This record gives sequence, structure tokens and C-alpha cells, in this order.
Amino acid sequence: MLSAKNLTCVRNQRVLFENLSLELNAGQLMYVTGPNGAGKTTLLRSLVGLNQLQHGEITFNQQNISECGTNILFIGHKPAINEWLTAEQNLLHWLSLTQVQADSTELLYKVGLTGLTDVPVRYLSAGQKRRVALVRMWISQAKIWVLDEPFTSIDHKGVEVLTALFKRHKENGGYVIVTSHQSLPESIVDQEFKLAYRF
Amino acid sequence: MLSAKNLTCVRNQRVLFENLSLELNAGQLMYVTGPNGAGKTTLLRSLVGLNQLQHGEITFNQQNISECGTNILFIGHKPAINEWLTAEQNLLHWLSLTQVQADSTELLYKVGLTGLTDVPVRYLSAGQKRRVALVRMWISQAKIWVLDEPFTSIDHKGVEVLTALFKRHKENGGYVIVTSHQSLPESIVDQEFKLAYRF
Amino acid sequence: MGAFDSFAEFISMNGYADYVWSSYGIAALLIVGLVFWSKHKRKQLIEEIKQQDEIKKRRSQHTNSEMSL
Amino acid sequence: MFKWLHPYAKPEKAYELSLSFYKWLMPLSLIGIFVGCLWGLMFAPTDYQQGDSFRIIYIHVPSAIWSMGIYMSMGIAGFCALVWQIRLMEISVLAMAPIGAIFTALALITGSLWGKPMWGTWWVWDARLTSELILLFLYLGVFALFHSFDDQRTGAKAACILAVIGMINVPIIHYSVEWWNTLHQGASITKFDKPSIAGPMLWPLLINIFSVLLFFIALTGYRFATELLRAESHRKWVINLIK
Amino acid sequence: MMYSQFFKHMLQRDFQVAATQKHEFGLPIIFFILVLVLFPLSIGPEPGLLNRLAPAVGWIALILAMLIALPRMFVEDYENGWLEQLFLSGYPGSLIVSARIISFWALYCLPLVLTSFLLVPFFSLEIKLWWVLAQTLLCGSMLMACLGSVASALLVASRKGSGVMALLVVPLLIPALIFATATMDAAGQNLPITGPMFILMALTIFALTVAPIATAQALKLNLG
Amino acid sequence: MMYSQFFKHMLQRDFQVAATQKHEFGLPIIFFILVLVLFPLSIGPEPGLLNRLAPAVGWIALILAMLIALPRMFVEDYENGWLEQLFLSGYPGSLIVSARIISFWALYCLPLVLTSFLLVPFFSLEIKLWWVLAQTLLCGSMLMACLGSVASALLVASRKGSGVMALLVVPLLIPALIFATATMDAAGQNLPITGPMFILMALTIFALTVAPIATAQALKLNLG
Ligand code: HEM
Ligand SMILES: Nc1ncnc2c1ncn2[C@@H]1O[C@H](COP(=O)(O)OP(=O)(O)OP(=O)(O)O)[C@@H](O)[C@H]1O
Ligand SMILES: Nc1ncnc2c1ncn2[C@@H]1O[C@H](COP(=O)(O)OP(=O)(O)OP(=O)(O)O)[C@@H](O)[C@H]1O
Ligand SMILES: [Mg+2]
Ligand SMILES: [Mg+2]
Repeated sequence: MLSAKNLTCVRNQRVLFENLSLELNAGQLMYVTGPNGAGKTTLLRSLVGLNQLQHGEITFNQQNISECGTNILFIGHKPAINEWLTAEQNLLHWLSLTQVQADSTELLYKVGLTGLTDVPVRYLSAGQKRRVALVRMWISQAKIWVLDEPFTSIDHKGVEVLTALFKRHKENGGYVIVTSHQSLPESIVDQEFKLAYRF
Repeated sequence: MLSAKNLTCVRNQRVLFENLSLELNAGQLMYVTGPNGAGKTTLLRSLVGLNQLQHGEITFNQQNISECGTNILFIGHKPAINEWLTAEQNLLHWLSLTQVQADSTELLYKVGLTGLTDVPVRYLSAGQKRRVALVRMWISQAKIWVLDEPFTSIDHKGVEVLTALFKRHKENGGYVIVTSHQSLPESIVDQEFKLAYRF
Repeated sequence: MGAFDSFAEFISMNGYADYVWSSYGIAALLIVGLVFWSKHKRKQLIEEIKQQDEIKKRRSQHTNSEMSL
Repeated sequence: MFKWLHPYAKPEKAYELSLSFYKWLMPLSLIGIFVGCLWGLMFAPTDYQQGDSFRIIYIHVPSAIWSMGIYMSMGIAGFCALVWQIRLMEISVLAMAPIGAIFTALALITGSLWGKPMWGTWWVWDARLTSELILLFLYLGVFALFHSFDDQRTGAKAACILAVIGMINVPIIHYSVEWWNTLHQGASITKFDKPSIAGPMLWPLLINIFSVLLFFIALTGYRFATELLRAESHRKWVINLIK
Repeated sequence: MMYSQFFKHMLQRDFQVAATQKHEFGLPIIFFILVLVLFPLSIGPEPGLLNRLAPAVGWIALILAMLIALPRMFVEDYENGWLEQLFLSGYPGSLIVSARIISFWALYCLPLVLTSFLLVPFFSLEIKLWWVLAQTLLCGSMLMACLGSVASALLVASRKGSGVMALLVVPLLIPALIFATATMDAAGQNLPITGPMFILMALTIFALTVAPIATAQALKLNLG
Repeated sequence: MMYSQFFKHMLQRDFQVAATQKHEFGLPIIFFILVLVLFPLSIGPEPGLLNRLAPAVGWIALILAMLIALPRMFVEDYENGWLEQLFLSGYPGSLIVSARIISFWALYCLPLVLTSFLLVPFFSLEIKLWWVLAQTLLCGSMLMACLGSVASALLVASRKGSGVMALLVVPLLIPALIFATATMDAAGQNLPITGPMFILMALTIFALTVAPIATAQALKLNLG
């Protein structure tokens, strides 16, 4: 169980959220919504330990979140991709960072990048770049997926595939936390977490 | 009337589009769709003259497109914003570049950035950054709007406002060319232009 | 006049006036300047904090985070 | 001891304490400096070798000595800040840096003003002079580093890291005097290695050295209070205090 | 009229950006000073030798400090898309570019020339000679800003940084360096300096007329 | 076992990135060579003088070339988010950092040291002396890579580039420079060089042990 207690984040004297607590059980998906600037990104980064909080603690199965590195998959606004390398090279580096065995050609086929494997990522279109980052979801062995606007620049079919992927992960007992301004089908959302814009 | 004839673009030996022609009349909106990597961005950049084409010519009222600078508003993937300046400073520079008289405070109010005017743009959230770029649509005196995925990172209400804005521009006899992976309400789309992914 | 025979001699520092007086002058300038700069900074800061406090108050009434036509 | 210190770890208390340092020590130090300078300028006997140019010593030596002293205290404070995560220490590093930089600049300026009549040039590349110049760069580095960050807290921590690392340099610079002089012909400063300072000359110097120390403490207190206000600017006590 | 206003505005924006990135723009100066200091440190404290090297060190420090600043001439505006908006706005490219060259020179080169005064105490350079040196540096930095703007525009999309920049700019700068050395030699021997100085100025003026056009072309190439 | 594999892989990735950005990584070398060339050009061709200056020029060129390369040590991976993924991956920060320091050194410093051989023909430096110089440069560049990694990590978020970098690194490097000069002087006079050389090595080893930890801290500071 992933639980966060009393999170407080203040930015430039504006309270983004205060005493926020949340809990997520295995096999659940939490859909974080809110208007622009509400603090969704900040919350997600805090949950994976990439943000210093004024207050609060986050645990996963009674363990502090900063100690479960390999159990987290975080895909944020930044793609973690070197634009000078090809999609395949980027993927291979990711594979060996997470020590997963997988066939890179097949994976790139799955995200629709066949034929573009030898093109440096900087020539790809916005959506294709995003796909190179999202391919991590296919091979992830992490329990917790924290995804910040995964659908950005992704076309209709892509969005459907991603939702299906969430579903599969949930069925395998994974945790998904996702933000998006595009609505998710209600059938897969277990908790909706609304962040309001605070002044 | 905006018309493009026989546009051909080849990238790295892949034909993105070939002998593509289109026409758009005053007061019309063209919705360019297509899967990731189809060439939407490339097409839009070509239309405003930012891309070298293998073939083809683009005219606006019988004038070559490269001569109607002030008549085009192009908002692409790149925001044209200096992240070290504040939203207001960025806006003021834009105002004096396009030589428009407008009240910057009111404009920033309209895009929902009041209270954040003195914060450098790099601290703003993804959607807020996007809004700083989109504010140009409110003051634009250009006839032709060319917008590449304007809805990226923008929240629900924002999308509605933007659509309303397209409508108003159309009613004033403007031209709108827009791409997006989020669907536009059919009532405002006059032409849908489908680009297929070509191998 | 202490070590000097006359006031004029004191001023001229037996030929080293430029060096001695300018170093004392610069020293005085820098030290006084530092003190005043620190004071100025403090005033500036207090002004800033006051302003921010007001902004914060105003923020709760006058803010808009939504787009509108 | 910690029981006694503890209340001062509260920002309000620390604020009051540091301001009271300023209140009491500042006038004292200014009087001291004034007396020392006046004594040095008017009453100390003329040096038979250097004439009246030697009177620069009353500014040069105190500022030179404390330029090094301040760096050391800055480094130590930075170390404490990093190891024990003491916020107030971080702030004190920031309070000290500009003062140290000014004293370093002063030592350099007065030194070269003294050097011109004595050595015939404004500057020689001798170990001591050079190391003083490097010290100035270190101070500027701490300052520039702090200002490279938008977040005050991050900037302060980064500045502490540099202050601590820079401290390693101080003893090295100190010893480099020996190594360097053995290789490159020592500059004329060697002549003054054993200054035969007599009592009447020495007293105003001692007064000034001591007064400059007091001045440093007083001004640090003041600047510390300011930086503390900045760091705590959203706290209630600050807002109450200002009104 | 409109052009001059546009020009003024471009300059204003550049200064504003520089003011928000204060350090960024103060830093070539620091680099310059450090180069000046590194020399005596590693050569050793011989006033005669240092004096002899002073003009050369001044020029080398200038070239190196500018090589560091040059790559950033257009890159930020290119990456955030402001540059393409400028070119879309319909103003002539060479106008846009000259505004940038001038603001760059005022922000990055002029301070360096002033800072070169440190050669006087540090390298015991005579003030009279420094004055001549400053003039050559003034011309040289303008020339280098022009050459650099072309190089910077060519490289803007490829993020190649100072290295290729150096390779493009320095060979073209060598004639200027030679005439500057000649000027300094003449000044050192109390000969008239008008001859080489004049050539230096002619080079600079030539570069000033050609560079904006070439730069604008190079930028357009990279936007496509 | 796992750690060593991770380490190896990090190195591999850095080399691969360098290979795709060939120019980027060849460029400090070009800069280095340019500094070597600019000297004789602006000083004039006096073999005696040049010979005397050779070690100093070698060191200065090394420092400057590295100052150009250093800011890029972490910045790309920071901006595209790879660095935060590395820190999320649970490997110790100092391991991540040491891999980077070593690959940086191998890619950017080692070639410079080798290139310094050009001093032999250009400045008529004796080969024996060059050998000593190369040793001091080897130590010095390692030391500088360590110091630079801390500075680079501190500045990674602020995009401050070479200027502040210089201000942070050069003062700390001065002791090394002094000992290197001492070593070269001793070698020039055929005296034993072990004394100063030993201190130089001690400094380097000390830096090697401390830098990864400090750098990791600095990076964490910037990720938050
Ligand atoms: C720019 C030039 C100069 C600089 C940067 C400089 C720097 C310093 C420094 C850092 C100290 C403190 C040393 C210590 O406490 O260990 C010092 C002390 C001193 N300096 Fe200078 N100095 C300069 C020029 C001169 C000149 C020209 C003279 C006299 C002709 C001079 C006379 C002294 C004396 C007498 C002391 C006290 C030495 C002692 O503590 O025994 N200095 N200077
Ligand atoms: N240093 C700062 N100064 C002022 N405001 C800041 C600072 N840092 C962050 N903020 C504010 O904090 C909020 C951060 O929001 P965050 O990026 O988490 O939003 P979000 O919910 O992800 O929005 P979006 O949907 O646009 O991505 C923004 O409103 C931003 O203005
Ligand atoms: N230099 C190049 N080498 C190879 N392929 C290239 C190159 N430049 C562009 N491309 C290809 O051209 C296409 C460009 O697509 P473009 O950016 O126009 O797509 P898009 O329709 O805007 O997609 P998205 O919806 O993802 O934004 C991509 O498929 C890309 O792979
Ligand atoms: Mg966000
Ligand atoms: Mg696109």
C-alpha cells in the first residue's frame, strides 16, 4: 500500500497543498486532476521523492519511498532521453539501467517506431519522442507507476493502447498514479484525486 | 484565400506528403489530423514559410506567403518565450514586436495568470507556460492563425475558451489552421484534413 | 602634532600624502559603504516583505487562474 | 552548554541576539578604529626606513589578517551547516561573505598603495600577494554561487559547500609561501618579514586589529539578522516584527 | 522610423534578458581576469618578461573570453522559438541581426576592453601603451563579434559550442591579430601607429557591413 | 558485481553519446591547439622565449580548454531528465558520479594531455621536459576534473556556464599549478622532481576521494 501523510508544499509563499494525505492499494489507479498550476506535477514529483517537501512522509509498504528506487517508474514532463542518440540506443540504456532483459526491436515495434530506430531522436516528431519515453511502461517491473501527462502529443490510438496498458498493470497488482487533462475512461479509474488551484 | 499547391516534402528519403494541395477561405477553420509522425508539424511550418519544401507554392490572396509576415500568427511546439523573463515582460516584447497596443495586465488576467505576473516563466507549470505563448491569440491582428497542438497541457476550461476564440476569429473573417490530438467540436470545423502516415 | 612638526607636514605626510591618504580614504569609503549598503539591504528587504504581505492579501481577492475570452 | 544555547537556536532569539551584538559592538568598534587610526596617523613615530608611508600598516595589517580569519570562520560555519543541517549557520555564511570580500579588497588596495612607494610597483607576483588575490576570488565565488540559484536555500547550501572546500586551500596557500619563494626569487616582502615594530608603533596596530574584529562581529550580527528575516519572511514573527 | 524603433526595442530586450541573467553576462569578465592571473602564476613573477607579454596576453584573453560568450549569441532565442517569430514578423533579417550584434558587443566585449586595464598593474604595462592596446582591442572585439555572429548563426542548430566556433573564427581573426601586434610594436617603439591601426579599422568596417547579411542567411538556413 | 556492471554501463553510455556528438567532444582539443597557436602568433617567433614559456602555456591551455568542457559534464542529462532517473534507480550517487568523472576525464582530458606533445615542435620544448610536463598535466587534469565535477554539479540548474565555473575551479586549482611549476622548474634544472610531484599526486588522490561524494550531494541539491 502506498500512503502519503500530511504532505505540505509551499512555493514562493503560495501553498500548493497542505496536509494532503492519500492512500492507494494494490491494483488501483489514481487519477489526479486539477486546473493548470494546481500542483499536480509538484505532487507527483514529491511522491517519488524528487521534491523537497515542507512536511510530510511517503511510505510504500511501510518503507520510506526513497528506499524503493527500483519499485518506481516515474515519467514526467522531461523525457529522460538523449536527443542525439537513436530511439534504440536510448532504450538499450534504459534496459541496462533497470536490468531488464527485453528485445529492443520488438519493443520499438510495439510503440510504432519500426523503421525509425536508426534516426536520432531529435528528428522525430513530438509524439514519437514521447513514445520513446513511454516505452518504459512496456518493460517496467516497478510496482508503482507515476505518470505525469503521459498522453501529451500522443494520438488517439496511442491513448487507447496506454489505457489498456494501465489496465493490465492494475490487474497485475500494480499501482498507477496518473495526471492528464484528457479524460480517462471511468472504468479504469479507482480514485480520482482533485487538486484545486489555491491562491 | 489561402491556397497551397503541390506541396511535397521529403525527409530522409521518406515522403511525408506529395503533391498536396489545399485551399482555405476566409472564416474557415481547417483541422489537420493524423497519427504521430504523419507530418502535421512539418506541413504547418511549411505553410508559414519556415520549412524548405521540395516542391510547391503557397499564396495568400495571390501574394506569396513569405511576404505577408504580419498577417500570420504561428504558434508551434516551441513557445518563443524566454524562460528567464516574467510572463509580463515576455508579453510586452511580443506587443512591441507586433506593434499592438494592449493592456498587459488585462491580457494576463484573461489567460489566468494574474498574481503570477512577476514570476519568471521557468517556475510556471507546463500549462501556464503554454498560456503565456497562447496569449498572442487574444491580441493577434493577423488574419491567418496557424496553431500546432495549441491544447497541449491546457486544462478543460482552457480548451473551451480556446475553441470559443477560434470561433470568434472565424466570425471576424479569419483563417484558422489547427492540429490537435484532442478532438475539436464538429460545429467549428469547416475542413478536416487527414494526413496519413506514409512509410 | 604628535610625530609631526606642523600641520602642513602632517597633511603632506612627508611626501607620502597620496599613498597614505588615499589608502585611509578608500578604507573609510569601503567600510562606511559596507555599513550603509547593509542598512540599505535591510530596508529594501523590509519593504519587500511588507509588499509581499500585501500581495498575498490581495491575491486572495484578485486572482484568476482560468482562461476567459 | 547546549541547554544554554538552545533558546538561541530559535530564529527569534537568534535575531534579537545578533541585533544586540550589533547595537553594542558597532559603536565600540568604530570608536576603536577611529582611535587607532588617529593614533597611528598622528602620534606613532615615523619609521626611519620607510618614512611616513608605513602608516598604511594600520589599515593594511588588520584588514589582511581578518580577510583570512573571516574566511576560516566562514568555512567552519559552512561545515557545521552542512554536517548538522543547521539553517542558522548557512545564513551566517552568507552574512560573512561580503565583509570578508571587502577586507580582502582593502588589503589588496592598501597593499598596492604601499607597494608603489616601497617597491616601485603596484604589484608583484609574490606568493603572499597572489594568495590574497586568490582569496578574493574565493569570496567572489561564494557570493556568485549563492546568487546563481533562484532558491535561497539551495543557493545557501551550495555556497556552504564551496566555503568548506575552499578552506582546504587556506593552509595550502599559507605554506605555498615557502615553496614558492625557494623557486622564484622572493619579492622584497622578505625585508619586512621581521618587522621591528616598537611599542609606540605597535599599540595603535593592536587597537586596530582588535577593533576590526569587533567591527566584523557587529556587522555580521546585523547582516545575519537581515538574512534571517529574508529566510523567514513568511513566518509570523517576522511580519509582526515589521509592523 | 518604424525600423529604428524596432531596433531600439530589440536592444532593450537584450539588455533586459542580460539583467535577469546578471551573472551570465558578468562572467566573460571573470574569465578574462582569471586568464590574466593565470599567466604570471604559471610563468613566474618577472616584471620584464610579463611586461613584454602584456599585449599578447590581453589579446589572447579577449579572444578566449569572447569564444566563450559567442556561442550563446543566438542559441537561446533559437531554442525557445523567438528567432523564428522574429523572422516571421517581416522585418529584414539583417536588421534583426545587427541589433543582436550591437547588444552583444556592448554587453560582452566593451566590458572586456575596459577590464584590460588590469594589465597596467598586473603586467606593469605603461598606461600610454595600454591606451593603444585598448584601441586595438576595441576594433578587434567588434570584428570578432561580427565574425562570431556568422559562426554562431551557422552553428545555432547543432549545439556545437565553443570548439567549432573557435575553428571558424580564429583563422579569420589572425590578420587582425597580426595588425594589432604591429600596432603595439610600433607604439612600443614610439613610432606612428596610424598605418596598421587604419588597416585594422578597415577590416572591422568591412566585417560590419557584411556580417549582418551573412548571419541572417545562416539563420534562415537553420530555421528551415 | 552489480555495481561494477552498472559502472561499466554508465561509461559505455557516455562514450556512445560522445561518439554521436563527435565534434562536441573533439572541441576542447581544437581549443587547446588554438591557444598553443595564438601564442607564437601574438608574441612573435623567439625560440628562447617560447621555450621558456612552453610549460606555462601548456598548463594554461589545459585549464582553459577544460573550463570550456566542464560545464557540460552534467547539464544535458540534467535537462533531459536522465539524471533524475539515475538517482531514482537506487544506485549510490557517488557511484553514478565517479563513472561520469572517469568518462569525462578519458574523453576530454586525456586527449588534451596527449595533444600537449605539440609543444615539442611548436615551442621547441625538449622531449624529456615534455614527459615531465605530461605527468603534471595528467595529475592536474584529474584534479581539475574532480573539482570541476563539484562545480558543474552545483551549477547544473542555473545554466551559468564557464564563468562561474572558472571562479569556482581556478582558485582551488592554484596550488596544483604552483606545484606543477615547481616540478617543471626542478626538471629544467635537472633536479629531482619527486618532491613537488608527490604533493601534486597527493592532492589529486585526495580530490578523487572527496569529489564524488560532494558532487552527488550537489546534484541532489539541484534535483529537489
Ligand atoms: C598588494 C599588496 C599586498 C598584499 C596583497 C598584502 C597582503 C598581506 C597579507 C595577506 C598579510 C597578512 C599575512 C599574515 O597575517 O600571515 C600582510 C601582512 C603584512 N604586510 Fe602586506 N600585502 C601587500 C603589500 C605590502 C607592502 C607593500 C608592505 C610593506 C612595505 C606590506 C607589509 C606588511 C606587513 C608589515 C605585514 C604584517 C606582517 C606580519 O604579520 O608579520 N604589505 N600583507
Ligand atoms: N519558484 C516559484 N515561484 C512562484 N510560483 C511557483 C514557483 N515554483 C512553482 N510555482 C507555482 O507552483 C505551481 C506548480 O504547479 P505544477 O507544475 O505542479 O502544476 P500542474 O498542476 O502540474 O500544472 P499543469 O497542469 O499546467 O502541468 C504553479 O502554479 C507555479 O506557478
Ligand atoms: N532528418 C530526419 N530524418 C528522418 N526522419 C525525419 C527527419 N526529419 C523529420 N523526420 C520524420 O518526419 C516526420 C515529421 O513529422 P512531424 O513532426 O511533422 O509530425 P507530426 O504529424 O507533427 O507528429 P506529432 O503528432 O507527433 O507532432 C516524422 O515521422 C519524423 O520521423
Ligand atoms: Mg504539470
Ligand atoms: Mg507535431
